[in-house]
Amino acid sequence: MRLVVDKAPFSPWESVARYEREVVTPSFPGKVGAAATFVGTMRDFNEGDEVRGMTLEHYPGMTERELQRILDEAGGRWTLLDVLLHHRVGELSPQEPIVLVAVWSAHRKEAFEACRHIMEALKSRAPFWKKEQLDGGHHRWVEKNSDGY
Amino acid sequence: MRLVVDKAPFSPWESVARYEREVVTPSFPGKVGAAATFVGTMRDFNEGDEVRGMTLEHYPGMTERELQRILDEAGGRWTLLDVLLHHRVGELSPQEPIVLVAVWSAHRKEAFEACRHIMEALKSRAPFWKKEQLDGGHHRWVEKNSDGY
Amino acid sequence: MIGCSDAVRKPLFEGNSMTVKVKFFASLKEQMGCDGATVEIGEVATAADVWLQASGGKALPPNVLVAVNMEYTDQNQTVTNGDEVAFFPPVTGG
Amino acid sequence: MIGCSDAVRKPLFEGNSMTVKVKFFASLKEQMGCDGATVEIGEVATAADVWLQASGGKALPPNVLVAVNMEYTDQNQTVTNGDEVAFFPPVTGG
Repeated sequence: MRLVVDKAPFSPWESVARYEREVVTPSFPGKVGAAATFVGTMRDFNEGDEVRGMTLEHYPGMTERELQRILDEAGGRWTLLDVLLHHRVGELSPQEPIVLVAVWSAHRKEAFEACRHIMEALKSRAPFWKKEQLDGGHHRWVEKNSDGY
Repeated sequence: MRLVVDKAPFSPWESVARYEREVVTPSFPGKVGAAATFVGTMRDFNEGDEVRGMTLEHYPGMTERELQRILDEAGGRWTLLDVLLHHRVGELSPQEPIVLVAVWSAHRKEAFEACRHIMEALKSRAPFWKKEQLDGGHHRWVEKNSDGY
Repeated sequence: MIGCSDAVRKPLFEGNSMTVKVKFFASLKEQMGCDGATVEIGEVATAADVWLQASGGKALPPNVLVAVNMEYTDQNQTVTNGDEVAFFPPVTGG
Repeated sequence: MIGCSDAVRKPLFEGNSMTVKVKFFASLKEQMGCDGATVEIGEVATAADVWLQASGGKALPPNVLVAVNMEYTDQNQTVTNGDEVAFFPPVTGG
């Protein structure tokens, strides 16, 4: 299980490939049947407005605790082999990845369900806040996340 | 939209990264908010037996038609930006990827739902058949896929 | 192979005949002993008739799937001269 | 910032007092004018009391989330000397 909250830009598909190759496959050789992943990326539009950039604020300490709890809950509810979760904070530009969730399991049902559940739990519970930079130096806080179901 | 049915081993995360970089992002700059993927990998066990290798048979022509139909149906049901589907045929060894489904959309709900739907439709409708090589030169045809929901 | 090829050369129907291409896949291919054949059959025939002709009179196993011209259908579909009729077990890809 | 710091230096409660650390995040931080403060408050206090003290008597906005020692809770939870009490708007990560 790996959980990263970091300011640096990252390449989600490279992260998944590397973690799978270096950690998941060696830990469970021949046992991995399914991997489900989700990558959330910054768009250049929201609520009808062009968005120039984004600041992602978080609550250091609580964010990691809450994410860990979400992963532990998923591990208790589904039979999983491994999970990788990576979330950006700080200053982001459009097209940059914000979040990656990758779940490995023996069978597809578990990977699909756990991956989506982790994302929805993260969206509703993990203390992150998005501030959007709009045209003309304006900014606004995103007030709530869209529905995921 | 890209659909590949091929004998050659492939690296799913590299395929996703390359397709996203070369096709999806340039086609929809700043519009991609979500990517959901699934990778199915060959295990070395099934139904309590060790599996040494696998032969994936298909119905050339019909397989591609049925996969195309599944993708078209998903595109009609959800608002998607792009889909990549890659399925191995021929001789496989444990730990090799069998199938990749990657779906890009503006919002996560669509990507999650379409990705899982495409996988389940593929499992129930696309004409592929797995033959497992067991110990001592025995082989057996997989009789049916496990439930995905 | 030979059993399969033998069967297809004996039209069971009188009158005008047509030709359809038959395909078997996976375990069914192994059971039939061939991957398919060209069948000559009476002008009015269903997929089930084609099966009987191609299999030399064996009963169609209950879980066998049927496709005509690469589209799923059922054994009662009528076939036309030149059609490709495929029989195969439940699919197990992914 | 100054308004925030002023408020925290005036205990509203009589008797024994305790000290809690207050944190504000995101839009609430901007509205409050500071990212938090150390608050001296009467010994028996809830998160809502801490809010009142730290905000200088402002009403707690209805959608504000409350965490004590980095665990979600509600405004009625009693706080203990040394606790960290955080107030923030609905989360919008992912």
